[in-house]
Formats: sequence, C-alpha cells, structure tokens
Amino acid sequence: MSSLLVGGYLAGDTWLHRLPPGLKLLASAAFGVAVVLLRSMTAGLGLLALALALAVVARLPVGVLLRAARGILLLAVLLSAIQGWLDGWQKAVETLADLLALVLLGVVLTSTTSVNALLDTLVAAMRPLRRVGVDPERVALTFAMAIQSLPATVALAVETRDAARARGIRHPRAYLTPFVVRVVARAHETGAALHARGIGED
Amino acid sequence: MPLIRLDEAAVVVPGTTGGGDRVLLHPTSLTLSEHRIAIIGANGSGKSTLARLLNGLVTPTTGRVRVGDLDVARDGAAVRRTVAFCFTDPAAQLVMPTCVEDVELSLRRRIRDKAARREHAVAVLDRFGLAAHADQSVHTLSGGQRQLLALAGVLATEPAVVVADEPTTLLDLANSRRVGETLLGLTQQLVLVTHDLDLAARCERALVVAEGRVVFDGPAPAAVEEYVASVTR
Amino acid sequence: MPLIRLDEAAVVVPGTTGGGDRVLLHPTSLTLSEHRIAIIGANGSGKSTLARLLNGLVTPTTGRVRVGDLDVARDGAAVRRTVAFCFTDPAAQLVMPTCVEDVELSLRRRIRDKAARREHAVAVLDRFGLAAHADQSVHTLSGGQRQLLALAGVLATEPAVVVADEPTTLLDLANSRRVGETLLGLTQQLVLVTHDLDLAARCERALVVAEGRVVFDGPAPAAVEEYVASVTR
Amino acid sequence: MTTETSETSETSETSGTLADGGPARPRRLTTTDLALIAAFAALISACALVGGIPTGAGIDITLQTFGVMLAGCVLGPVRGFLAVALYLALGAIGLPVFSDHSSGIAPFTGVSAGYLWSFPVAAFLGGLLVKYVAGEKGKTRALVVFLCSAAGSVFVIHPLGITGMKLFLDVSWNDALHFDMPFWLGDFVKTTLVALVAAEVHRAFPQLLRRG
Ligand SMILES: Nc1ncnc2c1ncn2[C@@H]1O[C@H](COP(=O)(O)OP(=O)(O)OP(=O)(O)O)[C@@H](O)[C@H]1O
Ligand SMILES: Nc1ncnc2c1ncn2[C@@H]1O[C@H](COP(=O)(O)OP(=O)(O)OP(=O)(O)O)[C@@H](O)[C@H]1O
Ligand SMILES: O=C(O)CCCC[C@@H]1SC[C@@H]2NC(=O)N[C@@H]21
Ligand SMILES: [Mg+2]
Ligand SMILES: [Mg+2]
Repeated sequence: MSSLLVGGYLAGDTWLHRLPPGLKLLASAAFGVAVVLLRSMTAGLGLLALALALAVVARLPVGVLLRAARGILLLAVLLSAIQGWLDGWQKAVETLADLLALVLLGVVLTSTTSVNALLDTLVAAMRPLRRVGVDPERVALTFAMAIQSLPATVALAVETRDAARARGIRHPRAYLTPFVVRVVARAHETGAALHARGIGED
Repeated sequence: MPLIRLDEAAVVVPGTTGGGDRVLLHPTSLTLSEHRIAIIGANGSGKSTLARLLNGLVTPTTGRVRVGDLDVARDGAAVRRTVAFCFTDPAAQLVMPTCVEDVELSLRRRIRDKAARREHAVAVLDRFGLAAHADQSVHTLSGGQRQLLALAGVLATEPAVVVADEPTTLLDLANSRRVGETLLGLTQQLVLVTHDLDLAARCERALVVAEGRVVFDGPAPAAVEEYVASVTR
Repeated sequence: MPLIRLDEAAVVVPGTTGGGDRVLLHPTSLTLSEHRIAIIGANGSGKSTLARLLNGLVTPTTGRVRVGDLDVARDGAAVRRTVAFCFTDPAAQLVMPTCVEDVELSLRRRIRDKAARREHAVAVLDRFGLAAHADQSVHTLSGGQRQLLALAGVLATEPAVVVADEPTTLLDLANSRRVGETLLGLTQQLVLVTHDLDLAARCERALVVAEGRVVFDGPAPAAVEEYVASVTR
Repeated sequence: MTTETSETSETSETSGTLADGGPARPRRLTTTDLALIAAFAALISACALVGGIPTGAGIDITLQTFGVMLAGCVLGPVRGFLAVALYLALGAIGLPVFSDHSSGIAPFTGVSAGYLWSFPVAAFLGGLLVKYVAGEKGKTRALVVFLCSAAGSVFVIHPLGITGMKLFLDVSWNDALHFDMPFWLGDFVKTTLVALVAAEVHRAFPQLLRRG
C-alpha cells in the first residue's frame, strides 16, 4: 500500500533529482512527442540510448529498470515479431526501441521526482488559470483528497465484497452497488465535513 | 450445532512500509462449543480478524479453521451458508434498494414462491420493528435503523451460527437492548464481537484479545473484569 | 460565547415513495446557553438532524436558527467558523495524507506563513497526544487516535462551539474514555449527540428527542432518567 | 436533501466554470462536489489497481472503462469529466494507477494513449446524455444508462483507442481495429454493470444528477 501513496520515487541526490520538476515534466512530454513523431530506426535507437543514459545518470538500480521493462517486453517482442514479418526488421526494431525508451524515461521521471514535488508544480502551473475561475488551492485539496482516499477506497471495495460473500451473493452488482453507494455516501460526508471546517469555500 | 475449531490459526499480512510482515493474529487454538461467546478487546487488537476467520472471510496464513467437518479455507461457500456474518457498517451489507427487497434477497434460496417470500420478509422486518419502513429506500434510514435491517437480512437465512462484529454500536438504548436480546435469545450459536461490556458479560464465555493474541479465555463476567482492569492499570 | 437560538425551526423533506412530505424535525424553539449540552434519543428520532441545524449543514425549511447575530441559513460560512462539527466516522473527515497536514489544512486561512502554520499544527497535535504521529499516514492510526485527530482538525480553527455527533460510538473502552474526557474538558461550548448515557449524564443540560420533537429538556441526569424510563415503559 | 440546499445557496463564482448546459451563470463547485470528484478518481484508480487480463496487443482488459463511464453516468458531465481528468493527473504525477501499475507521462504517448485521452471525453459524453435523459427528477433507468454509457464507449473510447494504436504502432486501420476487438465483449459486460449500478446510485441519491 505504501508504493500506492508515494509512487515509484527513490530518494537520491543526482542533478536529475534536483532539476525543477516542471522542467522535467516538460522535457518528458517533449521526449514522448519526439518518440511518436520521429519514425525511423536510428531515431528510435537514439532516443532509447538517451533514456538509458539518463537512467544511468540518475543512478537507478538495474532491478527497477528491469521490472519496469518486463511489463512491456512481452508486448514488444510479440509486436516486433508481427511487424518484422509484415514490414521488415527495421520497423520491428524501431517499435521495440520506442516502447522501451518511453518506459525507461517514465521510470526516470517518477523515480527522481516525488509525487509531492510534481503536485506542487502542477498546482503552481495552474496559477494563471485563476483568471478563468480555477482556484489552485482547491485543486490541490482535491488532489490530496484523492490520494488520501486511495487505500481507503480499496479497503471499502474489499469490505463490501466480503459482505456480499458473507451473504452468499454472487452477482457482481451485489457488491458493486453497495460499494459505489458507500463511496458516494462517504464523499458526501467528507464534503459536509470540509464544509463544516470551512475549508475550500471562501 | 457444528463445532468451530481453530488449530494454530494465524494471520500474517505483508508489511506495508518496508519492514517485515505484520502479524494480525498470532497462532491461536480454540474450540468454540458454547452457545454464546463474546470477543472483547481494544481497537485494533484483532477482534475483527479473529471473527472473520470463523466464516472464511479471512483465511489463516498458517494453521486451520474448521466448522464441523468443513475446512474454512477449502469449503468457503458451504461454511458461509452455515456461519452468517454481520458487519459493523450496515451499508456494506445492504444490497437492494428497499428494505423488504433486501430481506427477500436472503430468502430467495429458501422460499421459491414470490408472494410467500414477501410475506415472510415483512414478518422478519416486523420482528425488528421495521415493518413500517418496508418499502422505504434503505438510504433514507437512520444509522440505527440500517443496522437493524442488516441484521434482519442476515438472520432471515436461518444460519446455524451467527458471528456479529459490533452489531449494537450504532444503536440507541431501546434498539441495542432489543438487538442484544434478539441475539442472546437466538437458538443458533452466537459469536459476538462487542465494545458493550454489559452485553458481553451476559454470554457464557468470553475471549479477550490484545495485540493479536487471545490473552484471556473464560467465563464472560471474569473476562470483562479482566479487560476493564487491563484498561485502568 | 455566542448564543445558539432556534426559533420555530423545522425540517421537512419531500416524501420518497409517493405520499406527502416527511417531517424530520417539528417546529422547535430552543436557546442553548449551557456549557455542555447532550442530545439523546432513539435511532431515527432526529438527533443528527437537530445537530446539523446548529451549524448550517442542514438548513431549516421553516423558522430560523441563529448563532449570536448570525443567521445560519444566510451567513453559513461565518457560522461554520464559529460552530465546528465532529462526525461519527473519523475516516470521512480526514482528508490529507498525514496527521500534521490535516491539521495544517484547518489553519490555512488563519496562518499564512508555512513554517508558523506547521509549528502551530504540531502544537495542536501535542494537545491531543498525537505529536509523535505528526508525519504518520492517517491510515496507520488506531480508531481512537483517528477520532482524536479529527477532533484536533476541528478544534484547530478555534471555534466557539463544538457539535459532536456520536464521537465515541466506534471506540473501545480506553479510547472512548479519552475522547469523552477531552470533549467534556473543552473550554468551548459543547453540544454532544450520544447514545452513551453515562457521558450524557455528565453534561449540564440534555435534550431528549423523540419522533422529530424535543420531548424533554432539563438537567442531564433527569433527562437520562426520563429517557431510560421511556424506553422501559 | 436538506444538506444540499444549504450548499447551493452559495453561488459565488470562483472555480469550476465549465458550463454544464444548465443556467447561464457558471455554478461554483461545492466541497461535496470536490469530494465526489476525488472519490471517483480514487475509484477509477482502484479499478486499475485490481489488475487486468493481457490481450494480444499488449493492452490489458481492465476495469478502467467501468470506473470512467460510471464517473460520467453517476456524476454527470462536468464532475464526471473532472474526476477522470484528476485520475489521469494522478497517474501523470507518478501514482501507479494506469494499467499494469504504470504511471508518469509515458503512457500518454504510448500504445494505449488513445484510450487514456478518450476517457475524460467519454465520461463527459456519457454524463451529458444521462443528465439530459434524467431531466429534472434526477432518476434514471438501467436501460437508458446502458445506452448513454455505450455511446461514450462506441463513439469515443474505441475510435480514439484505435486511432492511438494506429499512430503509435504505425499499423493499418484494419490491424488497429483487430487489436481493439478483444475488448468488445468485456466492455459490453462493463457497460451493463455501469448501467445497473448507476441507476441504483441515482435512486439512492436522486440529488446527484440535478447538480452538475
Ligand atoms: N489487510 C490488512 N493489512 C494490514 N493491516 C491490517 C489489515 N486488516 C487489519 N489490519 C490491522 O490489523 C489490526 C487488527 O485489526 P482488527 O480489525 O482485527 O481490529 P479490531 O480489534 O477489530 O479493532 P476495532 O475495535 O477498532 O474494530 C489493526 O491494527 C489493523 O490496522
Ligand atoms: N434525506 C432524507 N430523506 C428522508 N428521510 C430522511 C432523510 N434524512 C434522514 N431521514 C429520516 O429522518 C429521521 C431522522 O434521522 P436522523 O439521522 O436525524 O436520526 P438520528 O436521531 O440521528 O438517528 P441515529 O441515532 O440512528 O443516528 C430518520 O427516520 C431518517 O430515516
Ligand atoms: O491505463 C492505460 O494505459 C490505458 C489502458 C486502456 C485499456 C483499454 S480501455 C478500452 C479497452 N477495454 C479494456 O478493457 N481495455 C482497453
Ligand atoms: Mg473490528
Ligand atoms: Mg444520527
């Protein structure tokens, strides 16, 4: 459950860790777009090399990288087999490299930047939106509530499923309905509690 | 009455923040043969974990739990038909939109005829003082009324054993007496997790749970005394 | 201390299944001036409805509720700064991931400086014996600690009145004693909805609610006696 | 419900100005709205966290579509859209809430990117239709919700998902369509569940759709 709340952040002190989160976010986005737009084998391999280099600079443990790549590997092999057969091996290598590059860079970003830092950045980035009526403080509050309620929501789902099991009811709706009803009821109560605390309503 | 037996049953969950595993219940052996058994103890001591073991909502990590000839881990569904469970939060158990429909759901297996089923459901509601609310949406009931309804739904199936996890916590004086009387008056075996020590004292036997262990097991009044003393000292 | 006054306040909701409207609270007039006031009564009698009126979580359909010079329906936000509300289930009230952050959230409006805010939040936690858990996730707290934290979050805003709806129901003996003592020891005015009659009896005044009406209003011990008698007869 | 009356009475304008086809003046989101948005973002995350079944194209069959369409159909267009957007943002800042426990911004340009981008739009469309059909009463019927939710799935999620796979994998439309086909049966079942559950939730909380 703890990884649920902190994501994949690995504390560290490389310059990648210290880089402003906003910059990292923008750079990663640009990287993603580049992967999609640059359609050639050399570009794909080049981007993969860049991602790998960054992972090394961030001193990410090999285990973390492998675990992240594992999920994608099966797909990648399968896909490249199909493509290699249809469009030649260069296409296949490109797809494989693209997929791996994206995953690796994703790991670099999430392991060098804490969820909180990214959240602060996101909220700060919303400041200009104040003019069109978005209140960054309320946005931050909503984020915090969602993150906070993640484990509780999973627990609620488990408990509701247990209750249906205890009554010997099988149909999924028999626990999905009470589960969702409880999620909504709890949200109403949370809303009332915030309201009562005078939070999020100035 | 099928005998419930725990044989070195323990519950361990993987640790959350790094660290090792977390023991929710240390290996415990028990034979539950009394008619009415209470489980008392502090918040987070493991009462609910122990209670959930009894009908397979939690399966032991090591050791075994048996109900009569059935192994709880293997024959889960059959065990749950024998051992009913009542949750603290009634919202967890209420499935159907109106009160009477919810009780009817429990009766589905036993009573095939629709009209007869409804009639029986209304009779069950009446026993819990909810007949007037039969067609009311379950969501407009007060907390206490909802708890009564959840109990009605569970007892309607006429199980052999009833495990109730703090069934009276949300109830007022009249209702908690009523539910207390109803539970203690059941012909079925009852395992009652509760913070209401007066109610606990009226059982034949009580277990005191602390930090994942049964630290006292004996006649209910003595157990309550022991527990109160442990809190005050 | 601002005086809470109900002036023929009533709450009516549209009927659910056809039928007419449903009266949750009949027109009620009250002046709440005592330091500690309990509200007791049966499940579904309207205690929560009455309590929620006091800080505008529910607005009266007819009549008025005033806190000092403020009208609850009109000056909702100002009233809620004066009258705090504490719910039964602490899980629903805690919105931030760690304890100290949750208290800080309450202080946001009053203390702009981040460091000062944190310091004050830790001081508040300390008052409730939670300072050691400041950076702990709220999910790792026990039931009682969680309720204390919810209370800390509510009291951090330094309201003049605290309304608590069954704050001890989910707690064990030790925790409910602790939360009970904390509440009764507050310098603020306290309105306490509870099924715990011993706790209620320790207030100065108590209201007995039945079927949407205040049927008894007087010294707490007398009220408790009256309520118990009404249940038994 | 009486609680709501007190909240609607405060309509000072600050945030949540996405007009929802209601009165011309944009309505401020109440704290309950914020809590609902957060709760459904967590619910969708939970749907993804329970895991999925891998298919040929390497995209899992997951419960995400259930959560996404449920958010739209239960909360209506505005809050439904915001709940799904919040879910995407939670993944973007690193919480492992996308399929196969992935996170970050890589998924937004990856194989399943089309599906991800389609989610908020689909929730908006589904919610808009449900709200329109439910009208003043705020009550819905399962069959009606089924059709609304199916519209979001058929007209938004799958077309965008297919487009995403075509662009990312650089395959023909036909191949992309074939990659999408294994999801159809599951999505049909999930849409049915959305319908059953949403109609029931609206019965329990008839005020939900009347606002937003
Ligand atoms: N799935 C789980 N994973 C980790 N910890 C758990 C899990 N389930 C329960 N716990 C922890 O195990 C301990 C015992 O829980 P349990 O619910 O049995 O307590 P309890 O005695 O019923 O308490 P209460 O009186 O508050 O209901 C608690 O500290 C709880 O936080
Ligand atoms: N929105 C609503 N629509 C219809 N009926 C409602 C609504 N809210 C509450 N009620 C009904 O109003 C009555 C009073 O409810 P309230 O929650 O005030 O009771 P209570 O005294 O707090 O009960 P408890 O001790 O069980 O908490 C109950 O019968 C309940 O079913
Ligand atoms: O989290 C992600 O990366 C997005 C996964 C998208 C899965 C899509 S949604 C529509 C279709 N139905 C499924 O069950 N899975 C796919
Ligand atoms: Mg328990
Ligand atoms: Mg109440």
